[in-house]
Amino acid sequence: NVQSDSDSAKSGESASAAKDLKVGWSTIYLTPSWMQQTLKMMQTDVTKLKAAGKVSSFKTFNANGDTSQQISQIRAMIQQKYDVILVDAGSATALNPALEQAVAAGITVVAFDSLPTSKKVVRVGTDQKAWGSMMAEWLAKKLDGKGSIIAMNGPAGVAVSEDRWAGAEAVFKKYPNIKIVSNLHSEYNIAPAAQSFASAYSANPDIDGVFSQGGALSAAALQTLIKDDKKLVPITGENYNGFLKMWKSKQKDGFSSIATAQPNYLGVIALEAAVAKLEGVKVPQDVTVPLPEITDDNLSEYVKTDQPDDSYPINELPQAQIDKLIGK
Amino acid sequence: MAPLLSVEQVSKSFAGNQVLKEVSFTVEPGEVLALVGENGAGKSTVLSLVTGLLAPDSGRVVHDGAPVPRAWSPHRARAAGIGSVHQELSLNPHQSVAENVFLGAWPSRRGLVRTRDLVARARPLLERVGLDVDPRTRAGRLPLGRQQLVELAKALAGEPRLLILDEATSALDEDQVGAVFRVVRELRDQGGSVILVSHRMAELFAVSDRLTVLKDGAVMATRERERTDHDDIVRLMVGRELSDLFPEKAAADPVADPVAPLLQARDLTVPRACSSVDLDLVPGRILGLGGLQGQGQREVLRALFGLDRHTGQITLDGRRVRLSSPREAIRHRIAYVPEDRKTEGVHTARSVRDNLALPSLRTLAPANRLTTVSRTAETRLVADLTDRLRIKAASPAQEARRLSGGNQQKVALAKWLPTDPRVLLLAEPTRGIDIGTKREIYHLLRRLADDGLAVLVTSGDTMELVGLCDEVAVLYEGRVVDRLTGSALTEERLVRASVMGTATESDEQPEEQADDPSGEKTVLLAEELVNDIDDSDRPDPSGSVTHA
Amino acid sequence: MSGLVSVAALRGSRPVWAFGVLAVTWLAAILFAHGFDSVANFRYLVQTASFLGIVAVGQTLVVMMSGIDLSVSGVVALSAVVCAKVASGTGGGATGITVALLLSALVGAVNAGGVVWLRVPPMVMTLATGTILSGALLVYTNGSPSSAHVPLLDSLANDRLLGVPWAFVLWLGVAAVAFWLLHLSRTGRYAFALGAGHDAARASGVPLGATAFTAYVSCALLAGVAGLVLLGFTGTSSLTMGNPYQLLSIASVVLGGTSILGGRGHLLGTVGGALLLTLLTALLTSWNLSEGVRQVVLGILIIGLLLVYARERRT
Amino acid sequence: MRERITVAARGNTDLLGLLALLLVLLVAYQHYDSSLLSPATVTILSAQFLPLILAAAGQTTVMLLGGIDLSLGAVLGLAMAVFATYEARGAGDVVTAMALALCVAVAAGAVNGALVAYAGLPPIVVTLAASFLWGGVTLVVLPQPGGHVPAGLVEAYNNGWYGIALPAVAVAVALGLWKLLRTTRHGLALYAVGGNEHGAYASGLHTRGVKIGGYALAGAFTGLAGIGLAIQTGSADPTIGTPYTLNSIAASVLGGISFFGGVGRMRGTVLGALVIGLLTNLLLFTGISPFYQLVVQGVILVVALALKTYLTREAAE
Ligand SMILES: Nc1ncnc2c1ncn2[C@@H]1O[C@H](COP(=O)(O)OP(=O)(O)OP(=O)(O)O)[C@@H](O)[C@H]1O
Ligand SMILES: Nc1ncnc2c1ncn2[C@@H]1O[C@H](COP(=O)(O)OP(=O)(O)OP(=O)(O)O)[C@@H](O)[C@H]1O
Ligand SMILES: [Mg+2]
Ligand SMILES: [Mg+2]
Repeated sequence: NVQSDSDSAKSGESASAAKDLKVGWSTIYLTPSWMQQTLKMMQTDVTKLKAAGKVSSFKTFNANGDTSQQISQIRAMIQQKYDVILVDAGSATALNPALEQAVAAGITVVAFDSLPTSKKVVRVGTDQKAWGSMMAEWLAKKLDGKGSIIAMNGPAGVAVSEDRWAGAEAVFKKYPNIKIVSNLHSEYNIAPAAQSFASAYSANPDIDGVFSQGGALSAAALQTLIKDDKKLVPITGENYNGFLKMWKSKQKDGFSSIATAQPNYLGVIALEAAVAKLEGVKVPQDVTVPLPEITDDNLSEYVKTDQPDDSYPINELPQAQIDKLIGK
Repeated sequence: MAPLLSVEQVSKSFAGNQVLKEVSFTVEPGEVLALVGENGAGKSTVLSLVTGLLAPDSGRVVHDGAPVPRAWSPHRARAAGIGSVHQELSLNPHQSVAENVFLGAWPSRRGLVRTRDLVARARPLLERVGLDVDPRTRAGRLPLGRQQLVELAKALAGEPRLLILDEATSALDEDQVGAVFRVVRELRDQGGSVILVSHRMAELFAVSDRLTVLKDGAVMATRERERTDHDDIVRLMVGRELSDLFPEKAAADPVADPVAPLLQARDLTVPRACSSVDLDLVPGRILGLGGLQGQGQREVLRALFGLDRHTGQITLDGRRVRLSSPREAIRHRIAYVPEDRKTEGVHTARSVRDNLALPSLRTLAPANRLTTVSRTAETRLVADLTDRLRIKAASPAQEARRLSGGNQQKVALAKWLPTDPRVLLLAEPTRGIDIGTKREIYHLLRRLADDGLAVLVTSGDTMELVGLCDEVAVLYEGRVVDRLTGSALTEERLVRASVMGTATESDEQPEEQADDPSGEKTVLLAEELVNDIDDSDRPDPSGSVTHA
Repeated sequence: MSGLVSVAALRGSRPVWAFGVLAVTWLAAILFAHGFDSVANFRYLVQTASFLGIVAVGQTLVVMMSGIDLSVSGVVALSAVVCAKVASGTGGGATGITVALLLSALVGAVNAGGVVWLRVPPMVMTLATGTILSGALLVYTNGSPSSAHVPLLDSLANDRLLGVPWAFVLWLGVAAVAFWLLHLSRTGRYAFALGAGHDAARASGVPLGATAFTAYVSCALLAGVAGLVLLGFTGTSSLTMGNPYQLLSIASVVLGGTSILGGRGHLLGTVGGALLLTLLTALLTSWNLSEGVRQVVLGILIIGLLLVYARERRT
Repeated sequence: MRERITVAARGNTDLLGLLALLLVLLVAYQHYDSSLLSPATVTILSAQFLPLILAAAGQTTVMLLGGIDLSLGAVLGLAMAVFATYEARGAGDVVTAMALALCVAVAAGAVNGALVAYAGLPPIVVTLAASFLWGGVTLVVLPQPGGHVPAGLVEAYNNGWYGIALPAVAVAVALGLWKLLRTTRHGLALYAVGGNEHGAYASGLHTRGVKIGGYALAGAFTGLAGIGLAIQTGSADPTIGTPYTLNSIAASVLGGISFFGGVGRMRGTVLGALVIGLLTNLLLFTGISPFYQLVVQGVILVVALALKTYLTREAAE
C-alpha cells in the first residue's frame, strides 16, 4: 500500500545517506544490569560509528516500566526528527501504533530484545520459544523423561516470560511422565524468587529438577539448595554470573545445568542493522540471533569470577557474524 | 387530639450499657416540649431514635398515629416532616450555605440544580432564622453560631411539622437565640411541634410548654411550665437542691488593691479577627471576654496559646514572650481548653486515660522522649483527676467519644491541671454542659483562681460571664469597647455594650438580675434590642473570621 | 470478673485476631496442604517473612502517626546497593553497613522534612523520594550494582541460632525495640496522639516535628536493615530488589490490625500480619493455580480477613 | 465587581498557579517543538494524555468522596483487556466491546464502593486488596499482551479523523458530562458525602448509595481511560495499567484535590494531568540524561506541591 511505497522510496533515496545519524533508544527499563551492559556495548559501538562519521548523536530514554511513557518517548523522537529509533519494548503490542507512525514518518525503526509484534519494524531478537524448548528438552533428557519438577517463570502477563514458558510447555507435553508440581511466577529478581522457590520446594522436597527461565530465578533455586545442603538437582539457567559462579563451584559436586543467554550484543546488532538499512542494505525484517548454549563443558569460557553476580558475561559477536545476520 | 409523636417504652443499650430505660413521652401538635437532663441522661439518644439515626432495642416510636417502620432512617424521617438540628453539626464545611440549607433535597429543574435557584430559595429561610450572610459563602467560613443557624435553616427547609432542636442554641449569643425562639413560636402558632434540648434553663422557660426530665436514661417527670420552676426542674435533674450556682468572686478590688498582672497583652492583633486588644490577666482573678458571637474572642484566646498568628506585645511576668506555637505557650505554663473540644480538646478515639496523661508525659517520663512512661504514676494521675473533677467514665480505658459531652469537657480541662499552669484560657467552657456540672466547673475555676491562676474565659452566655467573672472585656468587631467590673458588671450593661458596640456610661439603675434565675429578662431584652437596631449597623463577622 | 473482662478485651483486640487467624491458617496448612508440616518449611517461612517483617515494623511506626511510607522499596535497594558497592570497593563490610544505614536514615529525615515543613501529603512525599532514590541509585552505580559478600550479613541472613534463623531473631529483636518505642516510651505516646488527631495533638503540646522525624527515620532505618539482610541473603544487590516490599509492608501492617488511619493498633500485630501474608502467599504457591487466579484468591482472602477483624467503627 | 473578581481569584488560587505553570511549560515546549499548536500535534498530544486525564478523573471522583483508589491501574488494565479481547473474537462491534468494557469497569468500581460503604473498611485498604483481585481477573481474561483493536479506529484516534482530534473531543465530552453531573443532585451529594459523611447521613442522604455510585462513576472514568489506552496502543496489555494508579494520584493532588474529601475541582485535575504529561515530554526534549530523569521528576513533584501548599496557605490567611 501507500505507506510501504513511501517507505521504500525513502530508503532508496537515503541509500548513501548514512551520515551523521541522530539515533535514539527508548527502553522500558534502564535499571536492570542486563540493560546497563547492553547500553555500554551500544555506546562502544556508537563511538566507533561516530568515528566513521555515520552517527552524530545517541540518546537513551528510560521509561522506567511505564509503557505509556515509552509511547511518549517514541512520539518525541518522531517530533524531533530522529533518523533511527531503537526500542526495547515494554509491551509486545502497545507500541505498535507509535512505532508504525515512526516508520511512516520515514524513520528507521529497529526493535531488539523485548519485541513488538508489528511487522513494519525490523526486529532483532532471539527466539524465546526456542529458549524455553531448549531448556525443557535438556531437562527432560537429563531426567530420562520422568520425574517431578518445579517451574520458575517471570512475572505473569509479560510476553517474554509467557513465550519462554509456551516453548517449554510444548516440550513437556511430549513427556507425560514429567510432572510439574509447582508453577511459579516471580519478578526476575533473586530475593522474591528465592522466597517463592523455597515455599514450593519445602512443599515438594523430593523434586528431580527445576525448569527455570531466568538467571536470577535459577540462582535463587540453586542457592536455596546449596544453603540447605540439599541434593543438587539439575536446574536450567541463564548467563547470570551469580548462577554461573555457583554452577562452576558445584560442578565437582555433580551439579549439572544448561544455560543460554539473551545476548547483550542484540543492541549492537540493532544499531548496526539500522545503519546498514540506511546505507541501502536489504536488512531482513526479522533478525533472529542464535541462542548461545552454555553447557557443563564450555562453562569456564563464560563465567567471570571477578565480576559481580548481577552481570551477564557474554563474548562479543565477531563483526563478520553481525554483518551476516543483518544481510550485509 | 392524638399526639403528633409518642415515644413508648423505648430502651437502648450500647455494648451492654443501658442508656435508655423504657422512656416514654408525647408531643402534641402546637406544643413545645423541652427535654432536660444532665449530660449523658440520654436526651440525644432518644432523639436519635426519633430522627432515625438509631433504632431502639425495645419499645416503639409512634409518629402521626402510626409506629415508624422498621427501616426508619434520617431520610424517611425528613420526608415524614421531622426536621432536626443535631447536637453535632452536620454541615459540609466545603459547600456553600445555600447548598447546605437544602442538603440532600436540593431543588432541581429538569434534573439540574441551579445555583441561582438555590440562593434565591435559601434567602428567605436564612432571613427567617435571622442570619444575614451571603448564601454563596462556604459554610466552613462561618463562625460556629452562624453554622448552627444554617442548620436550623436546613431543618426548616424540609417544612417540618416536628422540629427537633438538640442543643441548637449552644453556640448562639442572646440575640441569635432570640431569632431561634421567634421561629419556634411561629412554628407552634401554625400548629407545628418542637422538641427542645438545652442546658440553659432560661431558654427552656422562655419558650417551652412542658418539660420532660430525664435522669440516667429514665423519665423522672413531665411538668407543665406554669406549674414548675427553675429549682424544681433542677432538683428533678440532679436529684438534689443546687444552691449557689456561682461561687463568690475574688475578694480584692483591683482598683483599690492592684496586683501585678501575670500576663499582659498590648496591641494584640490577629489579622481579620481582632485589633489592638489590651488585656491584663491577674493571678487570682477571672477575666471574661464578652460580646456577640464571633467578635474575635476566639482568636484572642487562640493567639495567646500560639495557635493563631498575631502581632503585638505579650509579656509574662514583665518579660516579653513570643507565643508562636502551642508548645511555646505550654512551656510558659499557659493552658487552653478549646471551643471545639472534639477536634482540639480531646482525642475522641483515645481512652480517657491517654487523654488525661498526654500533656503530663513530660513529668511521667522526665528524662527524655525515649524514656518509658511510668504506668503506676500515670494510673495515679488519672485516678486523681477523675476523682477531683468527678469525671463519669466506665473505666479510664473508655474511649473519650463514649463519654457524654460534659464529661468530655471535664477531660479537656482536667488534663491541664497536672501541668501546673499559671494561665488558663477557656473558650466556652460550659457549652453543652448540664447545670450541675456547670456549677462544678464554676467552682473549680474559682478554686483554681484562688490558688493563684490567672483565668481568661470566653462565653456566649451573658449570665455566666456576669456570675463567674471578676471583670469582663466586651469585644465588638475585634476591639475592646467596654470593660465591666464590680457593680457595673450586669447583664444589662453587658448585653448593651455587646449589641451597641460602645461603652455605656454609668448605669442609672442596675437591674436586680440575681432575682431572675431563669434569665428570661435577658433573652427578652436581647430580642428587644435586636428589633431596635437596624441590621446594617450590626457587625458582620462572616468572611471576616477565618478558620486556621 | 476480671477474667471476663480480659477475655472480652482479647476478643476486641485486633492483634490477637491476627495471631489467631495466623494460627488457624497455619494449622489448616499443616493438615491440608502438602509440605507445610516440616521443620524446614517452618524455618524457611519465618526466615523469608523476616525481610518483609522488618520493613513492616518500620511501616507500622509511620502508619501509627497517620503517615505512610512508599519509599521503603527505594530505601531497601539503596541500602543494599550502597553497602555492596562500598564493601566490594575499598571500604570493607563495616563501613558499607554504616554508610548504608546513615543514608537510609537521611532518606527518612527528608521524608519527615517534606511532610512536616513543606506540608506535602505523606503519600506523595514518600512516593517522590522513592522516585528520586531510584534515579539517584542509577547515577551512583552507573547502572551496575555490585555484589558483595559481607560475612556479617551473610551469617545474619543465612545462619541459625539454635536452629532458629538469625534473620528471624533479628526481626524479633527489632520488633521488641519498636514495641518499646511505640508502646512504652513517651515518643510512642506522641505518635499515637498524632495519629488519633493532629489538631488535638498540637494543642496538647505534642512535638509534631520530632515525632514525625523519629517515625520516618526509624522506618527508613529498618528498611535499610532489611536491605542489608537481603544483601546477605542473595549475595548481590539490584536496583529493583525492594519493589515487592512497598505495598506488602502496608498490607502486613493492616492485616496486623493497625488502622491505616493511624492512632490505633499494636506493633506485635504487624509481626502476625507479615507472617500471615507470607504464609498465605506460600499456600497459594503450593496450590497449582494460574497466576491470575492466585491473585484473585489472595485479594479475596485479604478482604475477607479484614472484614473479620479490621473494620473501622463508625460515628 | 472588583470584589467579585478577587473572590473568584481567591477561590481559584491554586488553579491560577497551575495554569501559569502550564503556560510556562507550553512556552518551553514551543521552544523545542515549534509545531505545538498545529492540529497534528494537538491530536498526538491529546491521544497521549487522554488515558492519564481520564484515569485522574476517576481517581478524583474517589478522592472527592474522601477515599483513594489503589486498584485504579488494575481496573484500567481490566477494561483494556475486556475491550481488546472482545474485538479479537471477531464480534466486530466496537460499540458492544466498549459497552462491555465499561460495564466491567463500572462493576469493579461499584464492588469497591460497596465494600467501602458497607464493610466499614478504609478505602485505601479495600482498594489495595482489590488491586490484587482485579489484577488477577485481568490476567485470567488476558494472560499476555494481545487482543485487537480495528486499525481504522487506532488510526483515527492517533492521527485525527478528518482533522478532528478525537481524544480531545472525548476528554471534552467527559468533562462536559462531569460538569453537568456536578449540577445535579447526584453531583452535589458526592461533594456533600465527601465533605461530611456523618452529617450527610444525618441530613437524610443515602450516603451508602452515593458512595457506591461515586466509585462506580470512578470505574466508568477508569474504564474509558482503559479503552482509550487500548485504542491508542491498538491492543491490550495486562500489566500496562499499574503506573496509572500513582500517576493519577499525583495528578489529582497537583490539581488541588484534598486527601480528606469534599474539596477540589475536576478542571484542576485535568490541569494537573496536563502538567505531568507535558513535563515528562519536556524532559524527553531537553535531552537530560535518563539517569537524572527520575530525580528531576521526583523533585519537581515535591517542589510543585510544596509551593502550592505554601501559596494557598498564604492566600487563606
Ligand atoms: N455510640 C455510643 N456508644 C456507646 N455509648 C454511647 C453512644 N452514644 C451515647 N452513648 C452513651 O449514652 C449515654 C447517653 O448519651 P446521650 O448523648 O444521649 O446523652 P445526652 O443526654 O444527650 O447528654 P448531653 O447533654 O451531654 O448531650 C451517655 O452515657 C453516653 O456515653
Ligand atoms: N453512612 C452512614 N453514616 C452513619 N450511620 C449510618 C450510615 N449508613 C448506615 N448507618 C446507620 O448505622 C447503623 C448500622 O448499620 P448496619 O447495621 O447496616 O451497619 P453494619 O454494616 O452492620 O456495621 P456495624 O456492624 O459496624 O454496625 C444503622 O442504624 C444505619 O442506619
Ligand atoms: Mg446530647
Ligand atoms: Mg450492625
